[in-house]
Amino acid sequence: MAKERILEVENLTVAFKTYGGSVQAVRGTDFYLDKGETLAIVGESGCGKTVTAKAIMGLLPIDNTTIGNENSKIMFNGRNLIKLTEGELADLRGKEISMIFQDPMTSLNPTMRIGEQIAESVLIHNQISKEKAKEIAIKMLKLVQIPNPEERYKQYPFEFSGGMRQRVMIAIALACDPKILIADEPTTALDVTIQAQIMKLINELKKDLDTGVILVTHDLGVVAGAADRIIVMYAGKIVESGRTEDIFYNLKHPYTYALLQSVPKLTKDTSKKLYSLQGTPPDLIDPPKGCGFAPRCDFAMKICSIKTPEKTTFAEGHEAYCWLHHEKANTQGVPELILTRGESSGK
Amino acid sequence: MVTTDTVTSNEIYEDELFEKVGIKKELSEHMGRPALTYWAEVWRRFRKNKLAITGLIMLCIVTLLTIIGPTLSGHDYQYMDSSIRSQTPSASHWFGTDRMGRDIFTRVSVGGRISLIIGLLCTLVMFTIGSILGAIAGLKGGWVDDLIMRICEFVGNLPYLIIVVILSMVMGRGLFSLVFALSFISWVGTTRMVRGQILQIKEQDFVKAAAALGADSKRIIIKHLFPNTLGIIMVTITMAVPGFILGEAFLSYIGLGIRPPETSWGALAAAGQERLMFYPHELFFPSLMLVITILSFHLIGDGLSDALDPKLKD
Amino acid sequence: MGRFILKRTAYGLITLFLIITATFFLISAAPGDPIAAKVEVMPERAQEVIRAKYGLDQPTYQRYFIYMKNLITTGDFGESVIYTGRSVNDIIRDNAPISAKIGIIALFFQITLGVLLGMIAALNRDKFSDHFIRVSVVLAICVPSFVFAALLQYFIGFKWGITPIFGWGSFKHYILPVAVYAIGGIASYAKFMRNSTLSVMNEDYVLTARAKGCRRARTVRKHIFRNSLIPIVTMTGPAIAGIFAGSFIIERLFSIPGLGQYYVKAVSDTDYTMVLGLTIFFAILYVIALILVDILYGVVDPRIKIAKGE
Amino acid sequence: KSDTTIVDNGEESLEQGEIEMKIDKEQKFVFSDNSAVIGLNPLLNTTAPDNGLHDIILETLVRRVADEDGGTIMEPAVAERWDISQDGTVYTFFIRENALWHDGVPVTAHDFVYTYQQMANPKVGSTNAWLFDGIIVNFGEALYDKGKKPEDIGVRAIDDRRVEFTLVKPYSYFLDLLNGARPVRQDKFEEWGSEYGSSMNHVVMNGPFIIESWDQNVQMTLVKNEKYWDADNVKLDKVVRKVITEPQVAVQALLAGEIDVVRAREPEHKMLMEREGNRFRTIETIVRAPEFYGFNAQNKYFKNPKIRLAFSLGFDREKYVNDIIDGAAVPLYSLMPPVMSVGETLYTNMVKGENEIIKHLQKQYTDPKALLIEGLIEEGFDPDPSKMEVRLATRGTSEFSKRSSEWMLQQWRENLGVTIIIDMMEWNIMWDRVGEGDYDISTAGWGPYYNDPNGLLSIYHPEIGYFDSAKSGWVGPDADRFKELLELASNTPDLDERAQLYLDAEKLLVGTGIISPTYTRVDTTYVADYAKDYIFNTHASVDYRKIYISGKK
Amino acid sequence: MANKTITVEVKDLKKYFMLPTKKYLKAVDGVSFNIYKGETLGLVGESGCGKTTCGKTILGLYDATAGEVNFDGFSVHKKSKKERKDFTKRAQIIFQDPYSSLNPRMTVGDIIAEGIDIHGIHNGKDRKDKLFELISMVGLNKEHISRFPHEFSGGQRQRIGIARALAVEPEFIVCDEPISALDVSIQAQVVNLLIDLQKKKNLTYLFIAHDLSMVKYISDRVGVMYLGNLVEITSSHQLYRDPKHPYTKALLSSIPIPDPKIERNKKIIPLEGEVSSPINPIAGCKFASRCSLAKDMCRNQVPTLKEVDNQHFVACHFIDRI
Ligand SMILES: Nc1ncnc2c1ncn2[C@@H]1O[C@H](COP(=O)(O)OP(=O)(O)OP(=O)(O)O)[C@@H](O)[C@H]1O
Ligand SMILES: Nc1ncnc2c1ncn2[C@@H]1O[C@H](COP(=O)(O)OP(=O)(O)OP(=O)(O)O)[C@@H](O)[C@H]1O
Ligand SMILES: [Mg+2]
Ligand SMILES: [Mg+2]
Repeated sequence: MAKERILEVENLTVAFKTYGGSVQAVRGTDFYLDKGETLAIVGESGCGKTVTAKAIMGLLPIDNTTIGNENSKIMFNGRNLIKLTEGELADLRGKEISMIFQDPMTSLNPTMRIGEQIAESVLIHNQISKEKAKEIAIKMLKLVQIPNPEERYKQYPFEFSGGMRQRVMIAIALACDPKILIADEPTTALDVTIQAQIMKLINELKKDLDTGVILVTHDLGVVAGAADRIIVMYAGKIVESGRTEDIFYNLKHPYTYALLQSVPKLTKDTSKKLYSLQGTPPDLIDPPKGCGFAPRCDFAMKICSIKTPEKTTFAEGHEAYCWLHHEKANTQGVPELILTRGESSGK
Repeated sequence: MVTTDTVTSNEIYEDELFEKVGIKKELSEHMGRPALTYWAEVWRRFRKNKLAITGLIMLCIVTLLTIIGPTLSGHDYQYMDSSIRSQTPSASHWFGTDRMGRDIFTRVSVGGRISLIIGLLCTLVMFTIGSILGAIAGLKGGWVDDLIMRICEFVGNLPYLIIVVILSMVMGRGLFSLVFALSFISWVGTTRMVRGQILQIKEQDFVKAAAALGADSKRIIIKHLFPNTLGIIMVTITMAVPGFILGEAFLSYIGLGIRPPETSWGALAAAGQERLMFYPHELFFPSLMLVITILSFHLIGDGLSDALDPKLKD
Repeated sequence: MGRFILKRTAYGLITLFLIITATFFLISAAPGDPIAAKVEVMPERAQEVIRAKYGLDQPTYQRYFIYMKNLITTGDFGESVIYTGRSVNDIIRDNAPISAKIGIIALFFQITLGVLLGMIAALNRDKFSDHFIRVSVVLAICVPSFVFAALLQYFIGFKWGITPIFGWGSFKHYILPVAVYAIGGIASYAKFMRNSTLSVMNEDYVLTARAKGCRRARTVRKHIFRNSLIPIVTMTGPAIAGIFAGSFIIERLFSIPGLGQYYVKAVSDTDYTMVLGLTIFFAILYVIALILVDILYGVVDPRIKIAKGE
Repeated sequence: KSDTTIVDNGEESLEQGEIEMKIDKEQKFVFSDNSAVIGLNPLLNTTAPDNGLHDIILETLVRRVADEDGGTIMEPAVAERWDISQDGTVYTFFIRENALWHDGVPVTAHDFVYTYQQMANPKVGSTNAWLFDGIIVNFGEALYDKGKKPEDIGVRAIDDRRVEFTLVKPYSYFLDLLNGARPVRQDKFEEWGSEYGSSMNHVVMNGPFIIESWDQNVQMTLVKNEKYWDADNVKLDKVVRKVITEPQVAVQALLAGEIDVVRAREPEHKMLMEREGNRFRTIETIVRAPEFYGFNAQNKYFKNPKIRLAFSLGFDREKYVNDIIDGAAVPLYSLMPPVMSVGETLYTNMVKGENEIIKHLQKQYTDPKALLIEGLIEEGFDPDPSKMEVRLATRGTSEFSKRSSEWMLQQWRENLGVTIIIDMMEWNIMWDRVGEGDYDISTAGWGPYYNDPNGLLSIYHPEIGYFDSAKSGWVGPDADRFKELLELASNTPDLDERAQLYLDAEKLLVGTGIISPTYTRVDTTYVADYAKDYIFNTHASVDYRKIYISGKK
Repeated sequence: MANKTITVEVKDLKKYFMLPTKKYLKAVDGVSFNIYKGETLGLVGESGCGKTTCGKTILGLYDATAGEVNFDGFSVHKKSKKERKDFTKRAQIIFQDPYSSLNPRMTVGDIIAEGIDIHGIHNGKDRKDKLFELISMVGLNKEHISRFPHEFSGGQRQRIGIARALAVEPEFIVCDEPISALDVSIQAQVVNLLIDLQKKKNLTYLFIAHDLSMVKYISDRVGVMYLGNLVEITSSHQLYRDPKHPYTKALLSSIPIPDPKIERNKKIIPLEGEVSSPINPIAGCKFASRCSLAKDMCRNQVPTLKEVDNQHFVACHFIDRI
């Protein structure tokens, strides 16, 4: 099945000017998104997930931010989003590309009626009457499974619970049938029972509307259920990317390994000690040379902190950046899983 | 960027580069930025604020002037020389003379002392009463809090002018009574603010942690509550001083200011205001000093509050 | 909501009672004899006659009971000691509207201009217009109002003859006093608004609005503006109460017959019925204003309505 | 410009129609005062602004007016004439046929009887009533509730047109006092009760002008009273009284043509006016109100006459007038301003300048500091004056109070070497303190109600004066003698003899330093040139009936 | 199991907060359980169900509205000042939020040593040595002692909080979601550290969390709370194998499992309806509003904890029918 590629990001860099120096939040990432698929971006806090998402939306602060260099591209519909003006971006936002944020409690305007906040999105992008916009808003409320949408339309955010607010956020984001939905940790602030509902909703809507979803999260459980493909980021760079099965069952990077190993699985024996990663991610003001993960990597070699690792491709779309895959690598003690080459052993 | 096989480049690396090193403990917990204490951090941010620094410098100059001004001019601020009444600025009288033949530069310098002292003392009084009561209300809670808040509401509603006038009438016109009168009601705001701060900080987990470690209330106040309110308090202080200086000016204007022959900027400006049409310099110089000083305090206060605001961190 | 207002009113009444009592005893304790002020010079014997007429020959506590009884049963503040024959109620009725007219116009400019300037500064943070507004705002707070008034009178009124120098009557008479009255307030509102706008701009929902495709103008209008107004409401309460109190300095300098002048004169003359009456009047306004602010809050911020109603 | 009253030649111009043509169409005169009219009830509202206004809207039996050459004459007003009995104790006034209230009701003798009875009624609490205590028979006894009723006072209506006053003894200034009792009318006074005079609708008027509108602290507009008995000779249609508190604002207003007259004290204001050439006429008047310092004779220092005198002599009055008042005052070496007279003759002339007591003393004691040290030694104090600390209570908190006290401080410090503490206080507080004897030196001034030295000296009457011995602390033989002299003088019909008695009394009061007179003001009034016949002097206020506007642009 | 010594005994504990509106918020509404010496009792439940409040009240940081907490036989809430101070040496807490639980104006060293200073346990060099020992125990280095909290990442802060609690060498620690604010990779650091310490020092934990996988991993027994009530408590093994209460079942079914095959095929028991408010809780079983099995009885009668199996307690009227 030939998939339609709707977003292509090439060599994306983002740096923030601060007093201490320039924070290199994203240091050259390449990825793409196909129509109707879910791409998950996972990684530790501060590794640049949100910044990447906001860079696509053009929502980063203007004054102290540098986005991209001469050969950076965020291609959407044949246009390079980096080069667009604020006005052109505004036309895209909400209509073509939408985004929902982590904290549903603070992401809705507290003094505006719920319905109006949804209708606003429709009104901005379409030449329609207020009544029509209201109709659409109510339809959206229904779509995200909020009971009594006519009454709820008139209520304010504080009258909604967290899960319902997140539904409203989804309704806002999907009101104009966008091609891409970026969900930045949409369920982190919610309870597991609610989280399950929300994720179910996103999945269903995605299927119905054939939207491409970029799911930013650090919860591997959520990723496992929802993602088609996964990008693992560390310190502003992609360390591994691939289909969900590749990443979970055939991972090729020690960081991915650490991430997965440190989560206790309900099905697994709990008497063993958890795999634990030492230290903290590096300060991006002064990003380390070579592989950013090297100082915390059990299997680090000298070269890791000298040279940026090169890309190794394992299967269709499954790539990792790690020196362990170099032919000269010292692989003593490295788990077999990381080292095996060739076909993904997904089955 | 589609690649088909393993390593993208064919660069040759030396073998020894692939020697295993494992976790670098010191690097993995390394802290790049230099260690700055909280106040050093604040000062760093404050220093960057040009306006605030200008304010600080202006304030220093004004303060210096009030200290050494009379020595510089060599005149006595009280001495009236009827032969040189209402002169415009000249080489011997830099700011001119007033209608009684007194040197305005010297008077402005000496008056500044009173204005500044009143500003600072009132702030101190306001602050001491306010923070003690606010702290008690915030810490004790319950009926004590209720009582103090009712008192605040009540005192806050008292007619300011009456209180000031009555107090300065009862107590005479010394510096002390002026300070007392001016700060008599003002502590209400501080009390509310400190109480609010305390209530907010009290609920934070680090205070609970101290309590869980068996800290008594003295320790909690000194080690936890006070240092964390200090920032806001400093901003309030810098913003309160100019208020009192203006308050004194207002009192001087309605004739309730400092006891003559002492004088203050407010008193000088009030006297000059009557004669604006003919001798504008009599109004100009004291007003200028007032404005510069108040401006400085405001700029410093603004700068401080920016420097203290964690949200604006950069 | 109804219960809430009732509760606030009850609280207000208690506060009011305390204020009346405190003011009564304070003003009675204050030095100075209203009769002496009233008659300027008169033999002691003759003063006794007058003193008896005003009940000033009775002990303070007794006067207090009489006063309270009168106040509660008739709502009458009594007759001014100095303004013989004029009841305090009349004086308030005649003069409060004058103070209020200037005050309301000034408050209008304070809020509109203050809010506007504050927004402009915040939206252009660290640009020239921000610095310019911030510095002028602080400068406006710095100049004592009597100096500012004198300057305006001298230049605009006298030198250039654009407006009348003083007095009360036509539209032109409003210009200078309103300007003097408003200037400080504009500054404080601007300052407040700037801070509150800045903090609202950092809120997540502003980002949501932008993500929706709102352009800058719409984001500011629909999402930032109303939310930044919430803290401004707090300031408005006391300001509304202050409107009727008038400004002594402005009224005196411009010869405007507002309550402010009466108040100060009454205080310095120890005209106790007047001081009490005016104080009570101001305190009532203050209490009402606070309740108003609470209601206003509900208008600006829908969250409050429910919380209060509970 | 001359330094005396300048008057245009109104008398001639009034004569024929030639002038009639010069009169402008709009006859409106605007003046200002620094304080508001408090009320219109003549029995209760008696502050200076009140009196000034009542003069226009209420007319009493006689009217004192300034004449063109600076003199003062008593003119018939509501009374067309009056008789005085041989012994000078019974006055009979004949009320005009055509005297009407503004509502058309005739003014009768009964109105005056009623007015005086109300004043004598302690329940009314009339603020001027005390003026007639000891003057009109039984008045004081009724007022102070000493066995007489208001109906018993010596005022009665012989018939509708004749009212008769019986005095305790003859008083040369009795006619002057009548201004203190402007009439009220029984029917309305009873009907309106405490509301009488609180608004323009609650007063009956009989003066040349009546109130058209009243905005208490802004302005009052008066219009010609068509019912006034002499309405034909009233030229102005409208008189506007504005309230302007700040002097420089008033000056600016005059220059801008918003008002027609202003009284200026600041030399700079005068300069401004004079720069305008003959746009304004200048009228200078010596005010009949001396300013003085009073020493508390009960005080540990000031019970010694030498110390008191040292203070009284220890400053330069000429310099004071120059430095503080910019020359707009006459330095006083006597309590009596030079305009006070006994009968028709100036008091100073009658006593041949002998009343300049301070001058004489200054010749006698050339070194006040030595005198002070002498006094200190007498009282057993440290002879070093710098150890002496006394408080100077100001009368008010204005800039003027402030700088004049600062000036005194410097003079007394330089000339006597003493330490002065300035106690700034509102003036009613100062009176309070004085009443309690809690003061060292007080700042005071007094404007007498009638043109006779008694009006000033009597304030120090040890028993009934405002500064009675309880306040002034003045007791002993001197004080007794002072009282005797005052009583003697009031019983002496011979004016020269009386003047001499006053001089003796003044020598006791000023000569022993109980009070230290300083100056009396010279007021300068600027009148727009088009406002003709604006005449007044120290003893007589402006007669608005005569003013007319001519040649206003 | 039954012969284990009880360290903490919670009896019908209630904690109501007085709101500014003068209404009560029933954060903990009658909870009873025991914690045995050396064990880890997990406490799970939705956000706002009263876990933190329960933990803090057990330590006496809040006064209990009703009920009793006995620590080693002494009542925590009835202790004298002196006794309470001694108690603080034996029972400690690690907080949920690593940001608000460290005083921003104190150095890390002073924060960790606070307990030492309060109780005067060590002085001078001794104190320094102890500090070094603690800081390295939680995996930080000496240079960190003079730094301020804002310079640390969340995981590092959490470890500072742990060091602070350990400084007084307590026997019992309330771990209030010590890992929920942390990254997955760092969670393991902290959990391992806690487990190590427990083994070394025979500590007793009350481990509060909403991450059920981690709770299962670390706890011996688990209690499930719903709106201020304990609805089920049993051994962790038993709970995950055979949950009885409908809420527990729903909760367990919702846990996302980081394994695509399982996660995509698992059956989620959906929870419909609104969570009732702790201010005006509904009558009867508080879960009734969201329970698909609820009958009239549930809406009228409050179910009590009943032992349905060996050491397996459930509060539900219809356990038999499930
Ligand atoms: N406006 C900004 N100015 C300066 N630095 C910033 C800014 N926004 C983000 N950063 C920095 O960029 C880095 C990446 O941040 P980002 O928010 O993308 O992380 P994240 O992966 O989304 O983490 P989390 O899981 O905590 O949301 C961080 O180090 C952050 O401090
Ligand atoms: N100090 C307090 N004053 C008033 N209400 C409080 C206070 N602390 C907690 N609450 C309320 O008590 C209830 C229980 O709170 P608690 O913090 O114990 O929940 P929790 O189970 O720990 O939730 P979370 O998982 O979010 O930490 C909540 O509704 C909370 O709003
Ligand atoms: Mg993020
Ligand atoms: Mg919690």
